[in-house]
Amino acid sequence: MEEKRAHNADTGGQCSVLGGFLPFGLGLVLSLLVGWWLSPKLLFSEQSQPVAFNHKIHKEEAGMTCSDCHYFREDGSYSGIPTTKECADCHEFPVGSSAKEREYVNKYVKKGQEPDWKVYQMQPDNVFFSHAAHSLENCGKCHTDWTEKELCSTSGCHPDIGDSEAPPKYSENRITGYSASTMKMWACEYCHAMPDHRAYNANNNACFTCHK
Amino acid sequence: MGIDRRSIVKFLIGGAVGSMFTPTPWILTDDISIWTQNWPWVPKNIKGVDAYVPTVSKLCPSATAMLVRTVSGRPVRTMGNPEHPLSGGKISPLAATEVQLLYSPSRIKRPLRKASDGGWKEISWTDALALLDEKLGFVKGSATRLAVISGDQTGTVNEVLSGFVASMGSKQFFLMPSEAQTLARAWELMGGAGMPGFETAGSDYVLALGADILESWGASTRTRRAYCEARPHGEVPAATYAYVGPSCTNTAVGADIWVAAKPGSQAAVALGLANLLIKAGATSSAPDFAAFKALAARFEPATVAQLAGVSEANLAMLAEGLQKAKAPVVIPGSEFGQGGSVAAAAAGMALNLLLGAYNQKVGLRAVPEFAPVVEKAMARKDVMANDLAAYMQGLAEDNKARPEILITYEANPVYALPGDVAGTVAKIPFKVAIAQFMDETATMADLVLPSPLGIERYDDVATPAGCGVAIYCLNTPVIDAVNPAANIHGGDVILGLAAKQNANLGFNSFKDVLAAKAKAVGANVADLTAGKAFVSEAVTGAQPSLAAEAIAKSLEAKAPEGAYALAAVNKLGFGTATTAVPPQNLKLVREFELAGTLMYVHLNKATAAKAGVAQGQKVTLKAGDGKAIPALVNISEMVMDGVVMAPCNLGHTAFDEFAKGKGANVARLFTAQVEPGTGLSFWTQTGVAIEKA
Amino acid sequence: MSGAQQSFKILWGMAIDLDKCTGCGACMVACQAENNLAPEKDASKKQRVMNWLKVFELSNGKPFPDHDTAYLPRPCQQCGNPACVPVCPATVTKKDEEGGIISQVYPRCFGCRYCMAACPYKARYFNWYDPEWPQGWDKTLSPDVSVRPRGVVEKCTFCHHRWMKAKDKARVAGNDPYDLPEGAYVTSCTEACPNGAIVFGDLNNPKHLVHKLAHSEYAFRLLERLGMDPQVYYLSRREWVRRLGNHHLENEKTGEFTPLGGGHHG
Amino acid sequence: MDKALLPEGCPRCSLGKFLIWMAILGVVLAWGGYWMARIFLFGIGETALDNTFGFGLWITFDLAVIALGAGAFFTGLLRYILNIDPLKYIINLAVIIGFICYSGAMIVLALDVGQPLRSWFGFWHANVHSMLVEVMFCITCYLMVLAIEYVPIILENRQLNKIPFLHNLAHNFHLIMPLFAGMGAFLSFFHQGSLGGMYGVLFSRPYAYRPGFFIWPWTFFLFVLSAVASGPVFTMLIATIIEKASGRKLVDFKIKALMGKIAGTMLLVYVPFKIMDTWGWATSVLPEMGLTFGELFHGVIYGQWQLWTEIFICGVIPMIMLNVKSIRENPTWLYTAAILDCIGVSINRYVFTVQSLAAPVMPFDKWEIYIPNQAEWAPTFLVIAYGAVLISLSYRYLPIFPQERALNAAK
Repeated sequence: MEEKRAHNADTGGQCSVLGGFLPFGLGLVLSLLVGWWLSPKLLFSEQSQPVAFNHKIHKEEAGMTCSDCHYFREDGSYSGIPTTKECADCHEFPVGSSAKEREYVNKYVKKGQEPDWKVYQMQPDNVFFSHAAHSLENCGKCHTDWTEKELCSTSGCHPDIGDSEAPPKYSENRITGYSASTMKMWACEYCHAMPDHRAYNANNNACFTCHK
Repeated sequence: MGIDRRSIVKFLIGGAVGSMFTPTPWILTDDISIWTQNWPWVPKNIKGVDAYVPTVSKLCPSATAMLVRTVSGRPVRTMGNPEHPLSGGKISPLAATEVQLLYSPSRIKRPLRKASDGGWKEISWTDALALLDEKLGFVKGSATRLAVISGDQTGTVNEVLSGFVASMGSKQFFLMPSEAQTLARAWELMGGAGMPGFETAGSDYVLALGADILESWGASTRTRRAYCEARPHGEVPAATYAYVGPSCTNTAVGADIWVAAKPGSQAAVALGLANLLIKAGATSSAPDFAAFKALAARFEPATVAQLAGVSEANLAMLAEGLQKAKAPVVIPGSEFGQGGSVAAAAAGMALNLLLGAYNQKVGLRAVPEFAPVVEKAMARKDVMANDLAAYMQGLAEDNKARPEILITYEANPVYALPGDVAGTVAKIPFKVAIAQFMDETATMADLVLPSPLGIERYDDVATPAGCGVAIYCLNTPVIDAVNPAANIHGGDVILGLAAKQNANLGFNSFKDVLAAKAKAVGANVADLTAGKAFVSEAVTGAQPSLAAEAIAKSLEAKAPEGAYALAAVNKLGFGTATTAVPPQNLKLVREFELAGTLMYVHLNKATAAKAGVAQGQKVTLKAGDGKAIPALVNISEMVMDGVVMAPCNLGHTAFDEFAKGKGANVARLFTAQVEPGTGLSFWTQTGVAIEKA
Repeated sequence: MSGAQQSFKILWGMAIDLDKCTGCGACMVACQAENNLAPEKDASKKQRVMNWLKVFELSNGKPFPDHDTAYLPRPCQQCGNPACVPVCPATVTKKDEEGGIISQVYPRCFGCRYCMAACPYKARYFNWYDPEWPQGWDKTLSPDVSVRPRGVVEKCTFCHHRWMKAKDKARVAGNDPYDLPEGAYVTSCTEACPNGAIVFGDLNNPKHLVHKLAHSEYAFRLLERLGMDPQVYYLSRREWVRRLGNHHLENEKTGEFTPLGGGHHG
Repeated sequence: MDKALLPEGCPRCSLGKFLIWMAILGVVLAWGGYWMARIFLFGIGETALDNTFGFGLWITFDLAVIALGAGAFFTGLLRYILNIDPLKYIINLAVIIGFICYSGAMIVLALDVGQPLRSWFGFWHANVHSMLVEVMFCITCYLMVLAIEYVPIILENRQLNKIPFLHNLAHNFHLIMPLFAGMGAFLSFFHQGSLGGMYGVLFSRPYAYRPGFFIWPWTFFLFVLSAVASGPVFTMLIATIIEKASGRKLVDFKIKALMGKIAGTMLLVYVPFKIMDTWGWATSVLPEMGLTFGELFHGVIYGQWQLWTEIFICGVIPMIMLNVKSIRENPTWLYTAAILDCIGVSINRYVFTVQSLAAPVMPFDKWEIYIPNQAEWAPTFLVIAYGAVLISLSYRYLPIFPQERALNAAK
């Protein structure tokens, strides 16, 4: 073994440049491929929402507004996704004729169960997000041209699905369990650390502003 | 050229270099750190809608009124109910953990039958009740073959239980010994009407004679609100609080004055004070004032100093304080909330009468009783006259006929009664425990019926012991029972059994009993259901006597034997006999209260020197023959000379890994004796020997 | 430090009347329930037990009958010049938010415990193991406070989440979230104490009681002479208690000293 | 068997004997590895550390080995920058010991943090005010420097050196070594200092707190000085241990005495400063905090004897011994002084870690006791065994002692 190694060392200089570089190059290219293309695919799992909720129908045909479902409670908390009980106010029995609605009514309303909604922007437990603080009343003081819809998707907060007919796919990081579109801290800081914002709330980039 | 080692190395190096130029290693590093931030085995927050539902604690003797915070119906914690007179928004250390106790490892989840091998067999409610019904059939009509013990001190369930016992032909319905019983018996001797209560709100001089009023005595959360109101932050207090007792209890710490007195010496101190007050001109229109005066005259300060260990100066100071006060109140009680002397209670109440603090806004008040609703129920007076400690002693000595069936309702006599009653209980052929937790008594039972927690059920709380006003509160289930198979109220169990035994109590369900009670109280049922309390500040009755004769006779009781006097202390934080130390509350146990499985007993330096023991030394406390507990010594100047202080509610042999085997049960050392003149057992005086282990 | 301490318009603080505390422990239990602390089976290993709020027993050191006892509840003191903040290597703990509550961001803490070494109040606790609850008990956990895994340091946050909620409530009601009336935000221990020994509020707001109490002649702060400027004030009419809050040389009068203050590296 | 790998002209024990020795170390490594695995799996709750003693045996050990490993940077500094040429005979060993000490400390540190998978947060989210950040950056960088310094020593292995590329590489490394020695000295100076600073800045810990110069507490400088005053003799002691174990002369005694002289000179600087510091602390810092000197000591395990042992028996005495030529040149006395010196610096690191934390700060608090348990001892011994493995392998296969052949030929 020792001799073989010595031999290789001696003849090393005579190896063709290509031969010397080939394995290295192969490794390089392969790792680049894995790193840029394969691993992001492997890292995330794609899932569908349990219910094929149609925002558009609710807005256009039922004439509902966003705050009919997504509203503030008196204690300052935010309702987020309506509960089955709230949905059942209209959907105790199927309203329309779609099979999907019937399925929803049978599967959830009748059994009194909550669908296992996948929240695109679900933040982990250590994050406290105040919807009340991020209202048009606050942000709109300066951003006078913003609509509520724009506000909700600023900095990538929420995917703009207010007019969608079917919920987009949800992809989840297999290691962290986070949604692929979960905002990372830097995205929050896009606004929070902005020097222009300091005048309005000097401490709005403090740790405890968002962490619990 | 084959694939040699060198090409592989090159390939790997190439791969390593390449991967450095992809996001993968960095993303993975980050993701792995995020993984550690959300480990799947660490519980996650469950979001929902907040609600705060009112109720009153059935577990805590303080009867603290609470709000249960629920999140989308899921109970999260209890907090004080600001709208309620039994809380004022505050909470006791025991009530504060009530939601968590729903999931206590020692909770009983379904009916259990003791198997022949001593293990437990889960059985259905139907089978359990059928079995019990069958057994009850054999004891019906007998005055001695059925005994029922209730651990509930404030609920109408006692009417159901005693009504059932009565319809079965027995009178053997007992409450677990408590302050309420001592006070009731004393009040009866004094000829008082209703129930004696003590109002401290608005008082400028509160004297607690033994009673740990700021910790475990009576509706302490309510008492502590009055204490708080009288002492604005950073200002001179508007009321002086004085505590008389052998150790520096929590009440003594909160009080302005702590006067050390031997355990169980409340009667002597009260009579000594009465002597000084009468000398200073205090009088009473009580029929037996002359006899009382003569009795009190026997208690000159020097005598009191000898009997109670209270210095003459201190006695004079207390008397002066009471005398000068505009609205004084004297609250007598046992140092650990049970086994107190009736004579001492009477003497303490007599002081209030001497001070004119009777049926005023502040002081001793005759609080009206709420009318009973279960017709066959025993009168409160009769229930209070039933002396459980004496009954058990009678059984132990074979002086009393042994019952065939013993039913305990949320009571743990095996742990809590003085001495060792396990052997006596074991001899009872059929024992039924209606219990929430697997306590010592349930462990010995042949049949265990699970009871829901107060926040899971309909129940009520009527005027806690010693409360200065009449209060009635209704509990409705705050949440769905966490154990569906443990969701039948003991009241309903008994009503069902009564019906089967043709001993109809006039109600189909316990809920109906409560509805009738609410009506009888005269309260607005809707308000009660919404969590509001019914409060009546009315007082009742005419001039009571001073019970001079009974007190005088009680002095014939023998002094305790043993080199040192034992002072037990009861802290709500350590739980009760029926809850043991709740898991969270275990953290309240201080460093020099428990070390592993051994608890500390506390004695001062002088006493320790006399006993020849040192800090941390292992000792055995012995009281009489065979009664001994192991402990470690803590030298603490919070105890008077010649006294050993020990905490109650440690040393459970049942329950869970949080409570089991932590310390020793001080109740083992107590010896109950029937008090001459009053006829009720007391065990506040126990002499112990300290032996080095 | 290196640089001026941040100054805040709002300074949440406590005034605890030690003459009113009887040591019952209601505050400690209320704290555990509010902040998702797991129970511990062997609570007699006191150096391992986690209590964000701990009640200490104080003695005047005299023998019976001259002995006197006081109980001292110790939450995090939320120091103005904290010892823990500058030492943290990963910027986990900071005093950078209006209100002056010292933050602790669990997902960033990697458990070096340098902050614990720095804190003289022993107010910081380390998760020696993953928290464990008896079966089902985890369903009672509050959604307001994240559950900490093993290996991170935690401490009292003055129930900071309650402030967040109070601010949101004010916002939705159209009120100024930075001008809360007294009582709109109190800690769980303040709320629980049956003796009302704890008063909580904005030390900078003259409308709040704590503002007045902090200037009481009976007020003192723990280890004040070390210069950490705590936001927790204690009150006692007993001189020995006030003296026991700070180290005093025999020749020094109670409360007379020059605060030391940090101001070194970091 | 492995003869071809051994340094030329340097006989070594048989492979079998060597493997037995390795197996013995392997047992220790397995014991330590078992506890390390437990700690990674279940957390550091396995240790005897608690909320009072967040730092314990491991931090003491880290600080001590880093101080004793200071021989590497200081010898390098003297050899390459100040051109004290004779030190070339021991510099290789100094580098190896330095590498072992620092990498060993890193192993222990990885165990000691609650969340090892996040330990890079100290770099990524660094708080520049924290002395610990300074320590982390410097130690990591210096460990890299030591690794780079170790590489040419490895490349000098008889077989590796035959490869022309590696031979040239090693040679070129040697040429740039002064650069690394300089970097190492700079980095090392700072982290030795910041390790001391870590304690000195704790203005809430009366036992540790020291005011100082500008932003640096006195402990910053004292830790640097005590490290350079003990590192060289530690290297020299290890050389002696290898000599005793192998039965071969490896370093000329003159060099050892020189190392002793270097340490002695540094002690001459350190010890007076340490005494002044202690004096100033007792008479000025403590009274300002409302404390007296006596209050900072307690009972036997936290008694004043440790302070006096550290300063006098393990400070003043070795200082005198190492500076008196006749004593220094007597092997027995030299080794005795060196051992005292090393014990002294270890006591110093221990009391700054454990006693600082044990001393109650709240006046109503009490002294706590800390006794390390198996979970802490095992990984500590693992690191020692790991060091022994590395030294054994290096000694066996690398020509780390330039004088070895000459010294043994003369015999």
